Amino acid sequence: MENSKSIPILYEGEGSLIQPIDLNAFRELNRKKNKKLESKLMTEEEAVDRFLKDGDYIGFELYGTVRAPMSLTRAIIRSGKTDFRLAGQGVHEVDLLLGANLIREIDFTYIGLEVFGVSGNVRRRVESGDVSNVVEWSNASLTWRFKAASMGIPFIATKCMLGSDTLRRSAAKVIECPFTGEKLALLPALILDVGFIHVNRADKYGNCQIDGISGFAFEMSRACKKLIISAEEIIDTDDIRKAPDRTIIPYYLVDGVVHAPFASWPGEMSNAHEKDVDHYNMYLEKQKTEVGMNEYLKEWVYDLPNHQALLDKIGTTKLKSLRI
Amino acid sequence: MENSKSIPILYEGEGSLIQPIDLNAFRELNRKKNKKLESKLMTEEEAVDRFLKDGDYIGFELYGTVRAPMSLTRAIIRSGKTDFRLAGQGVHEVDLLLGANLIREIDFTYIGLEVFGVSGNVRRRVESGDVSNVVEWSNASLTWRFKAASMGIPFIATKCMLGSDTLRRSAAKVIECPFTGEKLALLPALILDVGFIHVNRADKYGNCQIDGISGFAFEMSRACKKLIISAEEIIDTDDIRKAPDRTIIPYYLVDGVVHAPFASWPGEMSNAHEKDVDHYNMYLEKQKTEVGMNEYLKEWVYDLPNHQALLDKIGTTKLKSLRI
Amino acid sequence: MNTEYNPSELLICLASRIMEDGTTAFIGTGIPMLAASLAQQMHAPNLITVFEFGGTGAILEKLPLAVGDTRTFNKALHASGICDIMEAAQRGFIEYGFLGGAQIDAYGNLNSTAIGDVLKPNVRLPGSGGANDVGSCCWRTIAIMKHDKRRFMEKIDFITTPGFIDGSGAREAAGLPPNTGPYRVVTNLGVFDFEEKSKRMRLISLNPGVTVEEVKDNTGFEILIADNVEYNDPPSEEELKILREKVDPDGLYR
Amino acid sequence: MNTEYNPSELLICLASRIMEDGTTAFIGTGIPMLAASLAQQMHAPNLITVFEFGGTGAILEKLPLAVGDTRTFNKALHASGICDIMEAAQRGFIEYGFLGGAQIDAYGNLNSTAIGDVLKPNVRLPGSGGANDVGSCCWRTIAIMKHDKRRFMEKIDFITTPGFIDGSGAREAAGLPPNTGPYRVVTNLGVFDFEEKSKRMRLISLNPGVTVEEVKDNTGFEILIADNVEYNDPPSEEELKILREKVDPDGLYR
Repeated sequence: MENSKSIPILYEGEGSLIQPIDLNAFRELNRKKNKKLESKLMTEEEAVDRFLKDGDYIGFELYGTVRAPMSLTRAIIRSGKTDFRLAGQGVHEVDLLLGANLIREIDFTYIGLEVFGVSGNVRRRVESGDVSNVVEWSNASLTWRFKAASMGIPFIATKCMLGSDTLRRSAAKVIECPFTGEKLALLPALILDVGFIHVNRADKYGNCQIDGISGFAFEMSRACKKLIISAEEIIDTDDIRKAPDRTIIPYYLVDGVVHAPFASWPGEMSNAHEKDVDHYNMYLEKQKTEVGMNEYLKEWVYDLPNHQALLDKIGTTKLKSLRI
Repeated sequence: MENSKSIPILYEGEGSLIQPIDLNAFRELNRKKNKKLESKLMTEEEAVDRFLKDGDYIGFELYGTVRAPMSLTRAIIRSGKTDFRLAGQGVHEVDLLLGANLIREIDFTYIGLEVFGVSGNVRRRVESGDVSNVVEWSNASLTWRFKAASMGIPFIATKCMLGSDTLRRSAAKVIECPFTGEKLALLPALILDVGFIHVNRADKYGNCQIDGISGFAFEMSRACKKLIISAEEIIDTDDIRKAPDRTIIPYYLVDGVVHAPFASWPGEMSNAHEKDVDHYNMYLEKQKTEVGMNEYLKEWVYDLPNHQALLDKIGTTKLKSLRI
Repeated sequence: MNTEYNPSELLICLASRIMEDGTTAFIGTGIPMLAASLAQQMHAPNLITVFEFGGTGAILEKLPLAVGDTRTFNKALHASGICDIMEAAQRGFIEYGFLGGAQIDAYGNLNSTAIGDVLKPNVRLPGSGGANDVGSCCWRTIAIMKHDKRRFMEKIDFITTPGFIDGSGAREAAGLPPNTGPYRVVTNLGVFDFEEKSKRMRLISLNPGVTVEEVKDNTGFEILIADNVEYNDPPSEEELKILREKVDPDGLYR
Repeated sequence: MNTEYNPSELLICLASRIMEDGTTAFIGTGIPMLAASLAQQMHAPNLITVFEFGGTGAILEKLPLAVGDTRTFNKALHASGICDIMEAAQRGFIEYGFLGGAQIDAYGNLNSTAIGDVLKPNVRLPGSGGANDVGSCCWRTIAIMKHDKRRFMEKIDFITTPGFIDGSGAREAAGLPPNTGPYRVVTNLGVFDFEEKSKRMRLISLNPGVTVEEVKDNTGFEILIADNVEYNDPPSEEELKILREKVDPDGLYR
């Protein structure tokens, strides 16, 4: 029945909505996405060249140094494209992008070095104002924002963030539930311009499998205008069809598929390789200063033309020793 | 910032909220659920005896005659318990319960015989008023109601149901989105008193695997106060631990685990057995009349003490012929 | 080969011809499944079938008998669950959806809930199921119906699934996603679209041997007639051959 | 065996002793992981570890180095994703959560976002991560902190993660789930709870060799002192043996 009731909006976070929500435009775009089984195999460089542009809102899955799409990250840095806005749930890949000073706005939940603490790159870029806008969220909240987009709805409610300054510096809104009267924070949907995910295996069309925990791959892959996948291994579509319940990202979500073994190096990849602790420890030293970070980026990113050159530089002996 | 804005509630469905939403009580109950690795193996009879009571709000997964927890359904009918309220996304299991006249209120989305059309049991029980309250939903809406409960939140928004009498006869509320201004239907969370799910395999603690499509097992299993699992096969926990990404229902959600091969008979079970088309065709005839249905229930439910007696009655030859 | 065809075979062929290649179709059990499978083998090899309970891109070697059937994810590209599928539809990924019902009106609204007053129904029908979701979120819906006055009504008893509701702009006003709605109605008498301005049902082509008068006589509302009503080709020999030998060799739906 | 212990080993043992058997603990990297693993082998064999990015019930044969680490789902009972875990917490399934931070106040509110004004920070810290979620939804949170006046402050610069906010009833008023909140604070000086009425931090036990004065001197707010302050036992020989030989044989966290 029609009525004149209303739900009070009790509180609105001061943070801005860095990426606008337009679900109808997202629908139109998803409608036009290629549904044909056509190969999307390409290099990191080609994917970045075709699908990423200055100022895009981007995001990476997973978290920490595990299964991070580093080969794509390095290609982004080399591409010269810049002024990105970012979903800041990241460690190593985001640290490199901040080091290279390519990020202007962040929906921030966690950017740091985990057990190794605060990141020098984060401190330098945020404290200096190179990153000009920071909006705060929690890990769950940021993921639920992807989940809202993945469901095709403009928000999801939560009990998280209530009563905190995280809420105050977010773009969430607190309402009184029309069913229960309880207070809830509404989290606005987050649609990425371009998302980057590394997976264990994919076919050439982009049907993807991930071993073990799936982080937020399910939600994020469904919340991207463009989605670039890198895969440890490219497999036949017949193998995808043998175990369709293992497909976590179906091909129709995917725009580019990059074959990139050791893509997560120096981090680890479940069922593929261990972390390169020596290299990472060196990195931890380098990132402490701007000079050190620039040296690191020159040697390990800018001076290398592509992922294969990186693998050559690391060397077969080292790579073999990391294999699980 | 605090403010005096509000969100208009544009429309409220006339349907009642058959099952109240109390997420805090659900939290307390989930807190108390047994987290120990202790065997929960029991028979259908024991599970129904211990966890189900008159008037409970119940639900079944999956849909149609596929992977339906029929051995548990038959145990419910034999138990003498009655006056249930029901999440009505079902075919064969719900049809039997309606035939036995055990259902009083239904959140209705689909109860029928699929390609075979309208169910005689549904017609008799609803048209006569034996079922005294029917509230309408769509399949997605009912599943999203489970999903809201599974997320621990009181509602989920959707674009479905808008502009229909389905909405009018639901308990959804239409609001104007505080982020985008668009109209949305808010679906209230649905928490089952007792849920019933049949799976391909489980360990004795209740860690479950399902092959192929998972219907709404993920969402429903997380939206139950009590959850009873039947499994085609009981496996070692070591086998669960070998592929933890295959666990779709973790043990701590589960209250009872029943070993029940051919539980979905006369329906089918992915990777286990085909549908018993002969028996089902006979059933289709029987359910047309009250007399026929009563005969069917007597012969195939009431007169048999348990699932093993049913399997004996079907006979090894027939069962073998159905094995995949 | 016998080129005579039964009414179902005609409906299957008509529905099949509507679907374009390179897109997705949300498939219910029965005629839609046969139509999609036929389309895949005739003109739309890249038509991806999506089943409500989680199967995407299955190879339909054996015809499913239900939307949760094992065959709906046979050699599929993806086997997930109902939320994933319905959310894909809500995000705009599903082009075609098939619908049926006991009653339809001039705006393509459908009733599959109850005949008479829903609170005290003369006939309780199976309910929405996924129909409302398909009708809300897919871009173009195709209704397949038996055509008579008890079904094609001026005012249906219950709108289970919204069509154009009461005319142009009504879907958007209700909050449904823009540019969605009924696309075609396929019946034993002909094929219908919805006139751009009024959003009312319009005859665009007649089945072999059917006249405009017959359509009018069997429709309970004023039906629009297109300027150039064409005749639908009967099922071709190729269509019948594929349908009978490849799509449904066991004759499950004959 | 060397029964001398370092400050980390003491913190690990203190945190370990707090956790009861037969329940769930949301585990962050570092000390909480070691504490949970130690508890499993001492008194809580049925303490189930839950890691933020999806691992539940892993067998911690090798200590994880990160919350998304392969080791967090080693021989696990369930490997899912962050939503499943966070939603389990929101539904009330997770008993203990561990927290840390750069600053804490008398109500157990924690700051891990920024030192100074968040809009122009003196030090930008790593942010909430899962901390706010743990502090919002787990039943009982345990903060592990280094104890000094720069960290234990009257007013912290930013509430990343709510404790009792500004006293009794404040969590509920903010909309957080009832009966949740800070349970213990474990520091290099002692163990603290929160007084029932005021919800302010209270010293309940001192670490070996530490005095009440020392605690007061190192706390920037007025700290409550329990009626009977006890002394925490130092790590026992058994605890140290298990910790060094089974929990962390490679000395990753030494």
